[in-house]
Formats: sequence, structure tokens, C-alpha cells
Amino acid sequence: MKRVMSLVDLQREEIYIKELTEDRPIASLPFAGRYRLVDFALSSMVNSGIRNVGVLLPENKSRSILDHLRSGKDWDLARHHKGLFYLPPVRPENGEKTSDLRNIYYNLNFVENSNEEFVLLARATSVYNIDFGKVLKFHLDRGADVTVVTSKAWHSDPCSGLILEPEADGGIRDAAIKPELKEGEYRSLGIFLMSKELFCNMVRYAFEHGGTDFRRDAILKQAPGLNFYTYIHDGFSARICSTPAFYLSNLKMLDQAVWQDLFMKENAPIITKVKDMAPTEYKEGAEVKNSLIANGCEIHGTVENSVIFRHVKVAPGAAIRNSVVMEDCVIDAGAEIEYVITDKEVTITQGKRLRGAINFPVMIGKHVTI
Amino acid sequence: MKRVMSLVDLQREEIYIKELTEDRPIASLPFAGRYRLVDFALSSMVNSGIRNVGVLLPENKSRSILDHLRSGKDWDLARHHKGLFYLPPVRPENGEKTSDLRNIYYNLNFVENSNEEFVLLARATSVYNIDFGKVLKFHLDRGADVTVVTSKAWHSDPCSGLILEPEADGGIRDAAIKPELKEGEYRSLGIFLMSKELFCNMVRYAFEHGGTDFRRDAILKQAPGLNFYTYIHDGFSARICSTPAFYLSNLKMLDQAVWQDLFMKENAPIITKVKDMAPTEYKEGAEVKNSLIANGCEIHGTVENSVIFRHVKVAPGAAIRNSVVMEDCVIDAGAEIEYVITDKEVTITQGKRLRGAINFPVMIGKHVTI
Amino acid sequence: MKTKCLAMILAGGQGSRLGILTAKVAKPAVPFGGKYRIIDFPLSNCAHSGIERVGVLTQYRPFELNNYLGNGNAWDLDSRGGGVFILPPYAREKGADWYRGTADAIYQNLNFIEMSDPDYVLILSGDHIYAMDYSKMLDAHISKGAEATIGVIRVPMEEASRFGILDAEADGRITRFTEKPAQPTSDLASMGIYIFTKDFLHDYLVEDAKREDSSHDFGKDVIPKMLADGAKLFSYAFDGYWKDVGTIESLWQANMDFLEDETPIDVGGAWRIHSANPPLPPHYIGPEAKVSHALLNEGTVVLGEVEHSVISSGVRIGAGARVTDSVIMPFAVIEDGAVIDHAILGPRTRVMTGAKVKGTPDAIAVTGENETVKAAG
Amino acid sequence: MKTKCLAMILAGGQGSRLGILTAKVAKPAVPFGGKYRIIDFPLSNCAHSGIERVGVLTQYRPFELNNYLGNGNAWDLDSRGGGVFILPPYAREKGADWYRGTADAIYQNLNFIEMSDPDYVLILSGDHIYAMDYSKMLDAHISKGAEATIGVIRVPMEEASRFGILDAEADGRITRFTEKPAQPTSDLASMGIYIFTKDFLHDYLVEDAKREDSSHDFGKDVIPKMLADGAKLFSYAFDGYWKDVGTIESLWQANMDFLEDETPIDVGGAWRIHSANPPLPPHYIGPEAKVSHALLNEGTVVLGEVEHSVISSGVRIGAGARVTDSVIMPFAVIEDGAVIDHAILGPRTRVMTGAKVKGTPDAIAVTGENETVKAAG
Repeated sequence: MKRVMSLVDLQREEIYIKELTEDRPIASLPFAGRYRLVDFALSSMVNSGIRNVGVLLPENKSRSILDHLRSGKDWDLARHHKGLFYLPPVRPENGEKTSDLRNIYYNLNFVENSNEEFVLLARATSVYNIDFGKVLKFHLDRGADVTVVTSKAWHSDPCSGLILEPEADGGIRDAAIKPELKEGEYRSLGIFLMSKELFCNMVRYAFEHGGTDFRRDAILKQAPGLNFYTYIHDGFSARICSTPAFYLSNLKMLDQAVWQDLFMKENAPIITKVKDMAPTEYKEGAEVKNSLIANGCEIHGTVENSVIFRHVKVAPGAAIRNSVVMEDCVIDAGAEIEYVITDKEVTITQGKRLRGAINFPVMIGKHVTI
Repeated sequence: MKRVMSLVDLQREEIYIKELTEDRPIASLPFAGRYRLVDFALSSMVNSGIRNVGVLLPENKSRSILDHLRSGKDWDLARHHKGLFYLPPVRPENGEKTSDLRNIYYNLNFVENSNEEFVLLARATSVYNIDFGKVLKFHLDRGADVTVVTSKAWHSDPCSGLILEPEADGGIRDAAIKPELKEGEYRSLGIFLMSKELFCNMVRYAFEHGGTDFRRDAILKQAPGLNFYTYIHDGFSARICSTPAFYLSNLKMLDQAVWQDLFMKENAPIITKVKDMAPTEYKEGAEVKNSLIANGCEIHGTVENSVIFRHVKVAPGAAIRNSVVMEDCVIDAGAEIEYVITDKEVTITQGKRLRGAINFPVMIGKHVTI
Repeated sequence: MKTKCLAMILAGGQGSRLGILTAKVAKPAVPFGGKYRIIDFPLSNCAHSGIERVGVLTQYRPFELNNYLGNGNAWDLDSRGGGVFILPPYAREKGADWYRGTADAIYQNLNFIEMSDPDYVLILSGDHIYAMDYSKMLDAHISKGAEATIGVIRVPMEEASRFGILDAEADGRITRFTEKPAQPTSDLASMGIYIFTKDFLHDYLVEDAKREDSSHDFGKDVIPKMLADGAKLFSYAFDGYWKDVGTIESLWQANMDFLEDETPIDVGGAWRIHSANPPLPPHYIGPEAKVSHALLNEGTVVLGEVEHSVISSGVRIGAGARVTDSVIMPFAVIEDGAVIDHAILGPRTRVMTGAKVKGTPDAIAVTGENETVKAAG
Repeated sequence: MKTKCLAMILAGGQGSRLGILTAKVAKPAVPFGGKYRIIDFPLSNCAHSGIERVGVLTQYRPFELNNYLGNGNAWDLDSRGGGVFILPPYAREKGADWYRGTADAIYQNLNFIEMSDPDYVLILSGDHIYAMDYSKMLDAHISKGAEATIGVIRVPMEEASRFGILDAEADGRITRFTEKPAQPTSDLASMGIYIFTKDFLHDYLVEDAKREDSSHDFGKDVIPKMLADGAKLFSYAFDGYWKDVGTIESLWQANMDFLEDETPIDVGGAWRIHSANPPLPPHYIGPEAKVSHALLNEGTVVLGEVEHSVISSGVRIGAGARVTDSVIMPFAVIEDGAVIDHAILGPRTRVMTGAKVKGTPDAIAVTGENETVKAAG
């Protein structure tokens, strides 16, 4: 994989997941108890042997990404020569609008100055653990110009996406951007592999002819005449582009087969920022069932069918059910939450009870005390 | 020095050095053949044992800094726990103006969440090699509230600065921001040391009462009533806030005593980005006198009284005199330059001759071919 | 390169009272507290104390230790001039010598010490669990003008004869030091933590190496000789949690100490204990599981029952299995219905369905790395 | 942890034909080309070839090498599962053995190899200067289904008897291998670079270790045995610059090669040779200096004259001093008026005012590390 460099694109519309992305890009969304979404793309890259990664920073929300990825050291990407590169957006001038394509266009010199042959572009908004070495092999075996990684959707979702109709050999019958997603469709995971030269040409042509959207203007519009293939990932995957998808996908982590498939692959761990949290303490009275519990927690109460992030305190008599509780939350004595998503540093004070529904989880924003 | 954390402030007006800072902050200015100005502040910090460094990114010009510092690894600051932190500016809202004070204010939580006792704030616009351990000792011995590091100016300069009138023990008779600098005055090197608590209070008070300028509103206005001291640095220093200062200070590096004092201190090297350039090749016909030559050059011609950065080619019969030639320049056969500053990737084609004067060096911008 | 204070950790040889737990790794690499290895404690202490250059003296299984420690980057010790260096006995002009004692191990690495050019040398053991700011001990060493400073802790008088016991004056100046005295004269026990001024140490080690009647041990030979010579030896008192985990019982007990309501060391607090962990997901507790009074680490799956136990990373506890008063080391597998009580299971132990590993508080049952325990009959 | 290809660099023992240049460092750490150490070449080759886990086998001066190599971070080899590991002979149950030969050195580290779990093992020497893409050799090894692949280079027929010489069929299959034959049958010389399929290597090493009549050397014992058994050994031809720098004269000559108009290796190009250098400023050339046909590195000051020489970092050449046809290693000081000709000055050599170090093309003068040369009389 020393032949492949990669770009991580963090510029992505967040229409259906606004509450959670007010001050962070989707890529920084906390997930599965201790991760951020960007960890899945980045870990897959590093585990596949990619050693040269450019991170296209979003226009205004780079803080959480810089704070999470930092030097790249936790991913082995703090290197003297290659490693992690932050590519900041170029300030729009003369009324230009910001766009992912523009961001890529103004950072093409990073791609051109690298000595790898292929570019892998990944939007960091999906959950997966993919061996990109296999994607490269597929790409080479097929003689593809462009390979898009897709997977079969396991739930419907209100957000738009690039839907492909694959043929048996991975060729594509049709590709289109659809306004919403239906279960069973093959949808792009936002991962594109092609030669560096083709990538630069497509981006340059698209942007210089007025394009703004990488998917639409660089890929879809230029697809005719190119050998276009899709690599179908058959392991677990999830696209996080709506609040229901975020909630459902987190709870999906309670499925042991999914947990194994995503996190326990040999030589392919999902890597995240190291915090050296202590092991979680189960105290007198702890009643935990069917839940994912991160380190650094202190549990006196009840937790069922939930995902608990790091350093959460569940006081005696407190109960959490069917919920996603992010880092540094406190559920005080006797408080109960069900079908709730709490962002970081939320406190539910004594005896308070909150309840949403499975298709309408209650969202509680950062730093809120209830 | 595990008691001290530091902030590197890159937000700084660039009125008198515009040509060189169109797309970079002063902190990224190339200096002395292979460095960037930020290297001097950062190396002094690291060599003094500071292990927790926040870099306050400038509003629009962060690209060159991110590219230079990257993970911080070259400075040993790519660490799992502490190390280098990028602190991006918060987007101004409701007509707020950006300012260094605002930038610090919105990043105070980084300071407050760190476990050191003292903050050292440094603007990365000066050249020096200072043991901040000595500054801390001075600060503690004097029982100072605030210690400002100054040095005696060795040349006059058109740009404004914080001028101090020190007393014998380092106390301060007066401190004022003057519109220009005179030789022999004690001027701040942009380095401030104080307790974290005082720092946070001063910044918070100043900003919340309408302040915008750290020096003026947080330091000067609040100085009355505080124990204010200055540590006078007696090694070499230079402030780079005008093009003449940039030129003169570069040529000052040809002084062997200065070169030794700045760069050859035991256990206190000036560290910069590692490029692993090959040694410089001196070919048939090379005539080099009184010059500083970086690695990766190929020299067939004449170089006198000049500073030559990395990977410069001096063709047969070419001549460079009293000039500063930055990275990746080519001086073609028979071309001659004197009293010239070339930015990166400048080519002077065959036989061209350019000449400025010692008090008016000719500036040639990036990527220009003449 | 100049170093203010260099740390040297005595990681020991093969012979260990930890038995099969040290059959495949050196003692400092033995897992502890659900997440850590023993050596994480002195290394994290060094990092927090601002001591960034550490030699680890071992003559046993240097690979495995090397693989775990790397260059110290997990503890942020990999700075210019810093780093963690594994120091096995090495071949010199006259051949390779085994380390003959604690003092000899340091003596054989005088070359490394000279290269590091420290003003002070801090000598530590690789088998103690504690959180200590060595920089305060160093400050005391310097301010008292000591040539040697010995970390001491008060122990119950009835246990004093198991330790090196010393008498000190009110200012800390040591007047007497006796290794494992039959009749202890005080309850001040040496923690096996020494700070020496470098040149002073150098001279004593060179002299000790020449003595044929010496066992080349700090406690038995070098410290008594220094005292006899009237050198300036001071004690430095430490009063936090400090536990020697050199035996199976003490290792088990120390793990159990971490199950108390107030853990004896705030390992996740400001003086955080760092560790070189493989990346693993949060642990999963199954629908029928029951866990209380326990510490659980990442990557673990619990389908059965855990009571008053320390469970490391990547462990699997099957349905109906029951773990009580035990320490389960990384990636052990406890199959459905197995029973573990008063035991330490070594890394990757597999206890098969229906099997039992049962000890008593006085005789903890132990399994070795990769051991498989089958059901009786 | 799984590794595709593990590299093992044989860094050699103390006995070296580089004489006083290796009195204080192992051969691979000897400076080269004004900026590098010899081992920078195989390490950079590994990094560019995507081989990130490297064992360095040495039984001499492991500290100094350890200090230079760190964990391989200068070569970007410090990735998860990667790294540079110094492997001195270590103490095991039965005691510490010296490495008895190249094959024995690998045999004694089979444990490290198993821990690394590679499919292939690449064996390299620590005293060659060359730039080579090992990944292509590995591709050839795999596509030919080889059990062992030997890197070969054509040498002048009259020098062939100094090398291991082999005969190969058109497809590269090796039919004969003779170490230093009196009557060479071909000009294909072994470069001392081997790729073995791991299990195949393992079996042969275990068997070789048992043989009492073996000198435990790859060229003399193991490769001939493999051939005799009819194993699938292939040659892999390399045709770039490759120079053994195991003697003073060859080390000097290789340095001089880098003064040619076209340097034999583009050390600053795409296949950049990385190095763990201390941070030093650009060099300074004084007002009266004269420098031509030379390579100069950082931190150096030249006040005198340099002609056709390689000058390392931090060197000081005083006014009126003259250096010709020489190699000056780091931080050497050549005082005013001293004369150096056809010489190699070891690191931190000091040549005092008026002194001379003069050799001839056939007998290069050499000074050792830290040596002081005074003026005669």
C-alpha cells in the first residue's frame, strides 16, 4: 500500500443531524463509546499500510478535529517525512462559495507532490473497518479507472446519497444521487480510489468548469467513458447522516457479531485518541445488561441496552435504558433516562426522568444540566 | 520546567514587512538558511523543558505553519498526552473584529485545563535562543507577577514596540508602546511569563471590557498595582518586523560570534523541520566567501556575504553578493544579484543582473522567474 | 547530551517468586490492575516527575519487554535526549557477564550512565505499585546536599524484619542501615528507591566491583559501605500507597486493594498511569450478565457473573461462568459455566466449559500464559 | 502481530577491518558521505521499500547504536508493529551465547522472528552503501515461488574470488554457490542480501544449529546445504551502485565516489537517505576560505582550504589549514595551518596547529575518535 496516498474529506452537509454537529463536523461525532467517526476511515487507512494522509479541514469547525487527531501519533501518523498533513481551506474570494470540490482543488499540490501512484479519497462520515489493500487489488484486477466502495444499506434513511446499481463483476449499471436512501440499496460509503493523475484531472476539470460538488461534478458527470467499478464491502457499515441513523448505529454496536467484526479484526484495530482512562468500576448495586461500557466509568445503578462513553458516572438508583450517553456525563441518584442521546458533559440531576421513543430519541446538547 | 506551559501567538500585524508576509504569518518567515522564525521560540521552549505548547493559529494564514510544524515531531512535541496543540481562531460573529486578545480569550480553556502553574506567552516574531528556565528562576526570585523578556535593540527600526525602562534589579520604571524603535532601547521580545491564574484573569478582564490587544489591554493597562519585572536577555536577539530588519538580521548570521551564540549552544539547538537534504556540493569554479550555505545546494559560481537557503543552484559564472536567497532558487549561468532578497522558488535566468542597495534590498516574490 | 536525573529500573532476572506468571515475560511486564503492567507505575512516575531518560536493566526476555516499552512513547518519554532503553548484559572486550547483583547491574552499565551524563541517578525497582513524585525527592536530595537519598516508608513493626531497616536523625540523616534485621530497631523501611549524586555513585560502584567479598548488592554491600565511610546519606519519607508485588499473594492482594471503595491510587486522575495498550473497544456486558464490585477493562465480553474481581482487556467470560475474588489477565477465555475463585489467570489462559480454578485467600490458584484448564474427569 | 517481511541487519561484532574507526562504535554507526552513517542506507532502503520492522543484530556497543537508532523514528520506521530493534545476544535459561556466525546470529533470534510473525525474512549486511528497492526483490521472490532469493551483482572477473560466486540458469534459479572460489565460474557475486520464506529459513537454522561441523555462516554453510537439498534458490540481479565499505581503503574510496560530477546515489532525491542528525545550522565559509570539489554538511566552519574532500557536520577548519582528498568525520577540529591529505579523520579528532595527517591513495591515514594529533617536534 505504499503506492496509495489518501485524502480525508471533512466538508460535508449536515442537514439531518444538526443538533449534534453545531460545532463539530460529522467526522468528529462521538461513536460506540470511545470513538469519533473519523477513526474508522483513518484506522482503515493506517491498517491497510497507507502512510501519507491529507486531512482537508472544514471551514469553521476544525477545532474538534485538531483536538482529536492532534499530531496523528495515536494513529502512527506523526512522522518526519510522510504521515498526517492538515490541509486548511483557502479563504473564498470574490463571492466564491466554499465547497468540498473547491477545498480539494486548492490542495491538489499536496497530491501532486506526493510520490504515490493512487489516491484514496474518503469522507469520514461512515463506520466501517475495510482493508483498502483489497480495494486496490480489486481496482487493479478490474483495470478500473475509478472504484467506489459501496455497501448494502441495512436501514432506510432520509438523507441523500450516491446510489449504485452494481453488475456481477463490480461494474456499474447506473449511478445516481438520490434524495433518500432505501434499505437494500447499494450506497457509496464515500470512498473513491483512482490514479493520482486521473484524480487531479477530474478535480481540475470539474472545478474549472464551475463545479462545486466532488461527487456530482468530478465523479458522476465525468463517469461516462471511464471504467467505473464498485467494490462492495460486505462487513458491517453504517452511514451517519441523520440523527436516527446515529442512534440506531450506536445501538447496533450491542450486536456481538458487529462488535467483533468492527473492532476485533486481527491486525486491524480501530484506533482512537489515547486517554489512558482507568478501568471501569462496578460498584455495589450495579445492574448492567446488554450494554457497551467504556473505560473510566463508575457504575452504581442500572444500565440496559445502552452505549456509555468514557468517564460517565451512574449514581446509585439511577437508570439508563436504550440510550447513548457521551463522555463526562453524570446521571445522578434516582434519575432515569430512556431513548435519550446526551452529548458530552450533560448532567441529569437527582430524580429527573427523561423519555423519548425508539424512532425519536430525545437529544440533550453539550454541557446541559437538567 | 514541568511547571510551565506555553502559548505561541502568531497573530501579529505585518505592516512593515508586507511583501514577505502576503501568504504567511511573520512566524513562518524563512530565516538564516534553513529556519522559520517560529523555530526560535519553539526550540527555546522545548530546550527549556516545556512540554505543553498551544499554537494560536492565525485567522487565514495557517497553511505554512501547519506545513512547517506538522505533528510537532521534529521538536519532540508529537506526544500522546501533552505536546503541541493547534488552537484555531473562533470565527468572529456579530461584527466582532479578530484580534490576538480575542484569540487568546477563546482558547483560555486550553490554559485552564492544563496542570502547569505558569504560562509563558511568546510571539514568534523574534530570533533568540533563551533558556526559559532562567526566566522562571528570575520570576520566582523577584516574586514577580509578570515578567517581560526584553533585549537592547542593536538597530533602529520603523515599527512600533513595547519599550521598557528597566531598573537595576529588573523592576520597571516605565513601559510604553512607542511608534518606532531606537537603537539602545530595551524592547520586549514578545515573551511574557506569569501565573496561569493571573494570565487568565488579565485576559478575561481585558477582553470582557472591550480590549483587543494583549500587550496594550491585558498587560499595559493592568500593569499598575502588579509586580512588573523585565528579564533582559543579553545573548543575540533580533525582532523581525520590517523588511530592512529581516535583511540585516539575516546578514548578521555571518558574524561567527552570533552564529555560535544562537546555534551552537550545548543542549539548546535551534530545531527546525527535518528534510534530510544531502550535503552541499561545491563544484569546479565555486568561489564562496563569508557566507552561510544550507544543505542541498549545488554551487558552481560565486557567493559572497550572503545567506543561501536549502536546495539553491548557483550555476557556473553566476554571482550572488550581499543577498538572501531562499529555498529552491536557481541563479543561472552568468546571472548576478546584489543586495537582493529572493523568496522561495525564484529563478534568475542567464545573464540577468539585479542590484539593490544595503538600505533598500530588492525583493523578489515567490515563484517569480526573471 | 546532558541529563539532570537519569532513572535506572532494576527489572530483575528470571528467578522470580511470581512463578509461572514470569515464565514468558520479565516481572515488570506482568499485568496489573486490569489495564496496566507493573512497570507502568515507575515509568508514569518518571514521566510526571519530569525524568525522561530511563534505563531498564534486565537479563531476561529483553525482546518482550522491548516490544512493550518501545522507546517509551506511551509514557511520553521519547523526547530528544530522553527515551526508555532496555539494558541487557552486553558483550564487551572481555565477554558478556551476567548481572551479579543490583549494584553490579548498574556497574555494568556505567558506560550508559556516562553517555547520559546525568547529575543524579535515580534507582528504582520494577516490582512496586505506587504513585510518587520523584522530583520532590530529588529536590530534597539537592537541598540537603546529600550524596545518597533513600526512599523510606513506615511499615508495621512486626513486618520490619522483611525489609532493609534504617535509623535516621530528625533531619533525615541516616545513621544505620540493616538489610532484613532479626531485631529491627525502627519501622523505617527502605523502598529500594535511591537517588545518588552521579560521581559519588560511580566511585562506589567501581570500588565495589573490585571487592571479591561483595555480593554487589545495594542493600547488603554498597549502602552499608557508604554509611561506614560517613557519607551523607539521607532518608526521604513517602507516605502513600506502596506495595511490593513480588509474590503471587502480594500481587493478588494489591489487585484486590484496587476494588476498595476508594482505590488506593487515583490511576485515572491527574497523576494518570500511562500504559502501552492495544486499541480495543469498550467492553460488552451481556443480557444475562451480573457484574459488581469489579474493575473491567476494554475489549472484554462478560456473559456470566463477576464478583469482586479485576478483569483485564480482551477477556471473555462465557454464559453461566462465575468469577469471584480473582484477577483475570488479558485475553483469558473463561468458557461457559467455568468457575474461577481466588485465582490469578495468566494471559490467554483458557478455562474450558465446566472446569474450575479455585484457590483460597492463603493459596491463590494460578495459571500460566496460554495454559488450558480442562474440566476434571 | 503479523509482518509481511521482517528485515534483519547483521551489524557485526567488534573485530573489524575498519580498525580504530570502530573502537568506539559498531561498524554500521561509522559516519559516511558527510552526513550519514553506514546503516542509514539499509534503513532508508527498508523504509522506502515498505519494510517497517527491522532487527539489528550486534554484539558490540549496543548502547551507542541504540542511542543513534532510537526506535527508528528518523527513518519513519516507528509504526505500530514496526520499529528498529537492537538485538544483542541475550541471556536465556541456559545462559548468554555469543553469536558464532551470521546464521547463528539469526538462529539465536528466532524468538524475535516468531514474535514478529513474518511471511518472509530479509537478511542484510550493515556495511554496504547502496540504494535498493527490496520490495521488487520480494515481488520476484514471491512470483518465482522461491524459498530463498539471493541479491547478486556482476563484479569484475578478476575480483570474483573475493566474493561468494554463484551460477544461475536463465530464469535465475541458482545451480551452484561457492564462497570465495579460487577459480570463479561466473562474475555473479552475492551481495549478502537474502530473502527467505520464513518457515523454510526456520527449519534450516534449527538444523544448522545442531551441526557440530558447521561454522554457522550463511555463505559457507546454510546456502550450500539448501542447494545440496535441491531447494528453490533464485538470484535477483541488482545493477546500481553497491560498495562494500568494510575496509579503510574502500570506505575512503566510496566517499570519494560521492565527489564525482554525478554522485553514484541520489541521496537527496526521491529515494532520499534519511539520517538521525542533530540539529545544526547551515555551514559558514569564511572570507579567506577556498572550497571546491567538495561535499560540506551543516554546522561546519571553513576558514581555510578544502579540495576534493568530504566534510561532515560540525567540523572546524581553521585559517590557513588545508584539506585535500580526505574524509573528515563529525566535529573534527583542524586548527589553523594544519594539513590533511589522503586521510580519514575520526569523529572529534583534533589536529593541532601546524600538525599534518598525510596518507597516500594506497595507504590512507586514519585518526580515531577523539584523537589529538600534535605538530611534530
